[in-house]
Amino acid sequence: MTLLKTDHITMRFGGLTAVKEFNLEINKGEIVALIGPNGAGKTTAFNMITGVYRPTEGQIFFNNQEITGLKSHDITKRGMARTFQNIRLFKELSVLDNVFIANHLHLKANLLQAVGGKMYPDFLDKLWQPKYKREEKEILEKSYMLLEKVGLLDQKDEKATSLPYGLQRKLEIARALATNPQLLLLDEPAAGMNPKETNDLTGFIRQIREDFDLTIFLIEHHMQVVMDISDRIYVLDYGITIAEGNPYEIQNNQRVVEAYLGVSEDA
Amino acid sequence: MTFDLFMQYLTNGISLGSLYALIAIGYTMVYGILRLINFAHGEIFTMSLYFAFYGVTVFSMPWYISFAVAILMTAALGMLVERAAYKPLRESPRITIMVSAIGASFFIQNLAIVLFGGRPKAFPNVRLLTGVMQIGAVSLQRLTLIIPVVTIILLYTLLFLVHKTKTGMAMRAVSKDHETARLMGVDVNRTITITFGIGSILAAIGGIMWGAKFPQIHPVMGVMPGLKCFIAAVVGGIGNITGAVIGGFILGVGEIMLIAFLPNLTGYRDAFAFVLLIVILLIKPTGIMGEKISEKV
Amino acid sequence: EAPADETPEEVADDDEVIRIGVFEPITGANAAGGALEVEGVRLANELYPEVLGKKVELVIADNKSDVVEAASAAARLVERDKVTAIIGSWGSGYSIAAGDIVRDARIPAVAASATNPLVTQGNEYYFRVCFIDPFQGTVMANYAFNNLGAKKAAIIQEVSNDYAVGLAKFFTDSFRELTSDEDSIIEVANYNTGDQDFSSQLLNISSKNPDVIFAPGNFTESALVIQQARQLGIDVPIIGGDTWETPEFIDIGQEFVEGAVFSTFFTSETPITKESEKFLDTYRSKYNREPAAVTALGYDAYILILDAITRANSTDPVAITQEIAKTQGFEGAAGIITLDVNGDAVKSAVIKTVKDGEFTYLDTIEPY
Amino acid sequence: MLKIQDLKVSYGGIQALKGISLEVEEGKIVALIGANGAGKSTTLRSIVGLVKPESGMITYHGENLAKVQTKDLVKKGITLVPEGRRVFPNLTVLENLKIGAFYRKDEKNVKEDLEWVYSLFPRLKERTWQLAGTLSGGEQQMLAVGRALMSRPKLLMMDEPSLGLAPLIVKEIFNIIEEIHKQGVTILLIEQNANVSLKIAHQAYVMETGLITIEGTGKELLTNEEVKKAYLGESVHG
Amino acid sequence: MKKRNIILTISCIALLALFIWYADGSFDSYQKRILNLCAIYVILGLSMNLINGFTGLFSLGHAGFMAVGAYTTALLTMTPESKAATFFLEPIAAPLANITMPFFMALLLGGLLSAFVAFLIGAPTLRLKGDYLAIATLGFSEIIRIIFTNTQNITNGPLGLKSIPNFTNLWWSFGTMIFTLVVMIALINSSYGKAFKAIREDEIAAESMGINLFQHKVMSFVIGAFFAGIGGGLLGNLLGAINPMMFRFILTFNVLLIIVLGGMGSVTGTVISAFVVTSGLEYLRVLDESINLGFIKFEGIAGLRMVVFSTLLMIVVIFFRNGLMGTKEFGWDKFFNFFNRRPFSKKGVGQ
Ligand SMILES: Nc1ncnc2c1ncn2[C@@H]1O[C@H](COP(=O)(O)OP(=O)(O)OP(=O)(O)O)[C@@H](O)[C@H]1O
Ligand SMILES: Nc1ncnc2c1ncn2[C@@H]1O[C@H](COP(=O)(O)OP(=O)(O)OP(=O)(O)O)[C@@H](O)[C@H]1O
Ligand SMILES: [Mg+2]
Ligand SMILES: [Mg+2]
Repeated sequence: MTLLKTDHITMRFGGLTAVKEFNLEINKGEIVALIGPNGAGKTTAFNMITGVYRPTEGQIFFNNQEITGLKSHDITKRGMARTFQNIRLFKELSVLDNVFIANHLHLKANLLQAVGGKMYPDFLDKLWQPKYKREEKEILEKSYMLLEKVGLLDQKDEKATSLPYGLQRKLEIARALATNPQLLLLDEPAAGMNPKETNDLTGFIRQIREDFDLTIFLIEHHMQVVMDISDRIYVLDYGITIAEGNPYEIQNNQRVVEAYLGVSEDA
Repeated sequence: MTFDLFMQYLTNGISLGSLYALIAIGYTMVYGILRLINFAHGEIFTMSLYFAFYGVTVFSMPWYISFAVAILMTAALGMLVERAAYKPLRESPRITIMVSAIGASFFIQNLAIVLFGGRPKAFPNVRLLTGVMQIGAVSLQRLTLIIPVVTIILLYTLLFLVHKTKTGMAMRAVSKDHETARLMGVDVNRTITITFGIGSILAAIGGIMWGAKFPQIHPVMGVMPGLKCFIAAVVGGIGNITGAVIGGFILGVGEIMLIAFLPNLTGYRDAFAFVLLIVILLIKPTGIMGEKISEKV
Repeated sequence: EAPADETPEEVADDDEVIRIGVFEPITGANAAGGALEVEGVRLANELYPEVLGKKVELVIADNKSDVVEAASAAARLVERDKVTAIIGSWGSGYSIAAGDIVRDARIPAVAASATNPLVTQGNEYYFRVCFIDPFQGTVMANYAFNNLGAKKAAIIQEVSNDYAVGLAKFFTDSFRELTSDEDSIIEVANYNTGDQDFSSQLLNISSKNPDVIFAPGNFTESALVIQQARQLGIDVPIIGGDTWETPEFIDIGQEFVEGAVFSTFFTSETPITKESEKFLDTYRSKYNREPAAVTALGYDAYILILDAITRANSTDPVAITQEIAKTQGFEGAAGIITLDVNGDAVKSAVIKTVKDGEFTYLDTIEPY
Repeated sequence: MLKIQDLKVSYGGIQALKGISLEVEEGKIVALIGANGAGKSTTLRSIVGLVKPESGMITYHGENLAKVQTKDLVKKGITLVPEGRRVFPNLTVLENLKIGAFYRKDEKNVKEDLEWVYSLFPRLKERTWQLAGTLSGGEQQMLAVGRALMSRPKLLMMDEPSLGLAPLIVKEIFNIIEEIHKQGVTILLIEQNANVSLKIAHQAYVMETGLITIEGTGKELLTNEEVKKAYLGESVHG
Repeated sequence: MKKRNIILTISCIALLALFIWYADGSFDSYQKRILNLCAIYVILGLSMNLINGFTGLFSLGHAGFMAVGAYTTALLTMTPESKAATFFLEPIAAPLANITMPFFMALLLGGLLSAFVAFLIGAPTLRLKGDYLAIATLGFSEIIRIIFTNTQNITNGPLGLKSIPNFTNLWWSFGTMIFTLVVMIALINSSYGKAFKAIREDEIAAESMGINLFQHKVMSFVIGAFFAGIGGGLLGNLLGAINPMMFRFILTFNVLLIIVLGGMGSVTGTVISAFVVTSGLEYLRVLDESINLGFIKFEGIAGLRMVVFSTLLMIVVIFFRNGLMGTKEFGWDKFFNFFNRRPFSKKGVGQ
């Protein structure tokens, strides 16, 4: 079943066409990768899909509903979450708060209920508990669970920026997961990791796909990761889709080798 | 409205607008490089008038020498303010720097009150600049012709400086990233000091023109022109020198024409600048010529 | 002068001294006016340093040309410094802000030059030694109508200044009545405090061809208004109110303010009372220039308070207040003061003009 | 050429470098590898004076660098390609390259070097007039390296130059590193891509949580069991 | 809230109440005025800190909101007679002339109207960022002031209002302060408050996490304006007289100064700083007066106080870049942790 579909989406910046008539189809449960040389338009494609940019042309469908031009918070609400090429955590906030905040979109209590709930003393909870407090408790439990999954529970009270780079990436993923996505978009999750860490990451991605029943769409330059975990791969070059297929097909596609992979030793 | 009357309004508008433009350039210049609203600009402007005033009255210098000295002293003052109030805060949150800027502006204002007294002074009258001419039915001061010319000359000088010289390149680099600029061998502090010096020279030239046109000086006089010229700079697109000039003209001509065509709104004249500002920002959030904020994600 | 952290009790114990509070704008937009009044108060204090055998000490508080600060400054004078009476402030708005405080503390306050009716209205502790705006507005309307023969007047007022707006209003009422013509005010243009360009307002006015322009406002702005009017070729008479009588009005306005006419409190050319002569002599020898009217008024506020203390033969503020209220025919430097039921001085107005770069006496108008 | 002795650095209360010593010999490629957050970038930033060391000594040709301001280092021939590219977004590609040669007065040679950089990165030539801020990540990295080369460095330090680059470009970057090295430039390289960097390095250091744990020639480390396990991963066949 | 913390908080409030009861009876009106001003500045500081410090919106419109609150409250509490007397140039517009209501109602309406104005202003301007937002909000605040100057039949124009009943006393100002404090702490520790902080940290990331940027910014802006309006209302009824010139930019700056000195994003910092700045400025008055040391007498130099004040201000800003408290808070948990010699926890006040 198709989860995400783009129909000839195009993005122009002034005279530059960053992405041209990109057609993408991702089915539920798949792991799909997007590769291509630097500046090919991969991140731009992500940005259009997640509503950061509005496509110049074309349409995007998620769960068979059109989402073209919607604000990114709206899209997230519909079940799509992402990470960023340059990590964008809430820097000064604690690790726990980073994840906590990602639950905000599902909060049912309104502002007054939340403020009232916060003022309500704990020891009266036995008599009656405000709706917000119940929700907050659930959110906290869920956040702990997510942090545990990514192995950050011990650092929950630390400032996000004080984490090493690799853990910041994991926190970003945990934060994205907290929005309850069906589709997770990862922009170069392995960037800045050494081969060992990269290896671990592959396992981690597989793991969360199982645990959270996710569909994953990722950009990556580490061919090892891409070839290992992707079901299908799209290749962009100068904004144009030059190939699409399974890892085997891509590795042996002449155009891809020329434009991107090079004559390979280790891929 | 007769044609003559309209022309009189228009000349007044252009005259006022070019004065705004002149001061706005200084704002934009400093902002463009430092990303800092230099709230003390209005006070630096005020001080230039005092310098010129004392040069003529107390030290009995001829006006042209006194003006030149005033311009240099203002530049020095600007650099001093930068050293004292902004340099120690290079890596601080923006809002802190802004409070320091407002603090500096207060300091100069109050110091001026203590030093020069709160009472206004009359700016020396230079006939060469202020003489009135009659062109057809339109009467205008020589200044009305001089100011736009000075503004345009300064505009082109600055454009050249910022975009075509090495110092200009350094300024633009510093505006985005101090650390990396240092790595490239750019002397960040010196570049910023130069920027402030130039900005203050512009304030001084604007100040002297202002004083010649509106011959009164008092310690808080810089506040309103400061605010309006800052608005002109934002309307034009802050950081953009050409934009500042355009913004200045729009504001000056707009203010005058508003009153000309809607005389009932005279009381709201000062609001015009703000309304214009808000309207422009809503249509084009970075001002008329402002660089598009294209944050890459 | 006691440092601020001393306790009020200690200050109060010291009964060899009578403290008079002076609260004025020393800094901020109206510092010029404040300075002039303080000058007068100080001079009076030098001439009359004692009353009832006690030394009179001035406690000067800056209200920073700000209403919130004005209230704090007044409260401080009353509570901290335990003053017996208060002088001030230049700027009716600041005086109004202090009104409740002096009333609640039952301390008399005498404004020198605050002309807005609201200052004393409904406040039996607030007085003033100057006339009020309704009178001044009427004087100038009369002058325009009778002396200038004007039938159509235009007004350019400093709209953010309570003084200017009030004066314009009273001028309008009076002028309409005199001309028996509801449309005799043909244009009202506004500007804001601190504005420096008035060209479009003036062009609007001149296109209606008035016989006279009434321009109440602060002297700095007014000087520029007149200058720009003349530069635009507008040559009808321009008249205004008491604030114009400062040397800077002429310095800034240069030759353009020649012929400008305004009403004021006092003239040094024809001393009105004995006190005037004393004041003028001392002032001239001390400062070597002519005093401004508000300086004379500051002086008067001080001596009026001293006189009331003598009359009451007591330093009790309430007793002093009662005596001030009874003031009749008191000879001040700026004329003879008789206070009406509101505590406002009923006194004559002086009309002056600028001639050859000097303020020149034209006429004296008695209260109606 | 460059010598670091017992360098300690703290951020706030946390010690990022706990006393490291290393040496870069003239004409060599020296690699610094290690996990995220080990303190590699901090080392480079201390060398150029962007962070102030707590204690320890950094000397360059025997001169103590503690007394030299960051802006004067480039005149001495030390250039850093900073982590995260740090191109000037509001300057064009060309201006970014020119600012790399900011202190140089030899206009003619600068022109030649510009052509050289363009020949190394043809993509930059295509984008001469584009504002650097709108370049893609990879393009920006090329620009950062190109900009550094414009200063004619004697000691070129690079902080993860291959970060986020396509495989082809990564290869190219390493080719360029070797080429620059052949021209006599000494190189201090931080890399996650341990395989390739160790292959080209004469000398290499492994860092772990603020300490240097292993050092040796590139070849030694490539075959070192510990290094293999921790940094090269199992499935990699070099 | 934990039981222990609740008990502690309540006892603190009780102590404060005791103090106010004592102060109300034995302090002189000058001291009471300063205390009132301190409490009002706490309210204003907190409201601005919510917008600027916690949500990261650079807004300089506070004076405008205060003006709306102050005028509304004043007009609704003045008696018809004093209105008639005050509006002596141009009579007050009909429906306003005869309305008088209890202080509480008037204050609430002042806050609500200010919030409504913020909503109208926020809708267009909150799309702007950084300095642009700052200058646009400053512009709106000036526009409000200019409108108030020109609408004589509602605001009495430049003459301002006088004879505003002095309802504000220590009970009102400190009571409102405590209320504001409690609401603010609850708010910033709630999910909404965290969303505000997320926006401050990174707008793009916050939006990608499903936070409706615009809606939350408006929320923060409107709540801030509500409390600013209440602060303004209290101020007006404390002073007894207001006029448009009071609400110039400098008023906004005073509040900004308080939150920057206290620490942007710190509630405790704001409270401390509001008290220090407000009373400190009063103490510096000494400088304007002449000082008599017995044998030698210094003439006071007019304006020196402000010179010293701005110098002090700049020194503090330069040496405590992130303000007194940064984004840190003082709270019971931290208090006890400190005494148990455990490392500080990162919890907020009263959590
Ligand atoms: N906001 C923008 N304004 C102008 N040009 C842009 C903008 N964003 C991206 N571009 C251009 O679009 C092209 C594609 O950029 P994009 O970031 O999508 O590349 P990418 O495939 O993600 O590359 P990389 O692998 O290096 O991250 C680049 O040439 C870039 O210069
Ligand atoms: N500005 C800073 N403030 C506080 N801590 C910092 C700062 N910069 C770095 N650190 C900390 O210092 C340690 C070393 O960081 P450094 O950036 O040198 O590591 P690195 O080896 O370069 O890692 P990476 O591979 O992620 O670039 C890390 O724990 C990091 O969190
Ligand atoms: Mg990308
Ligand atoms: Mg690093």
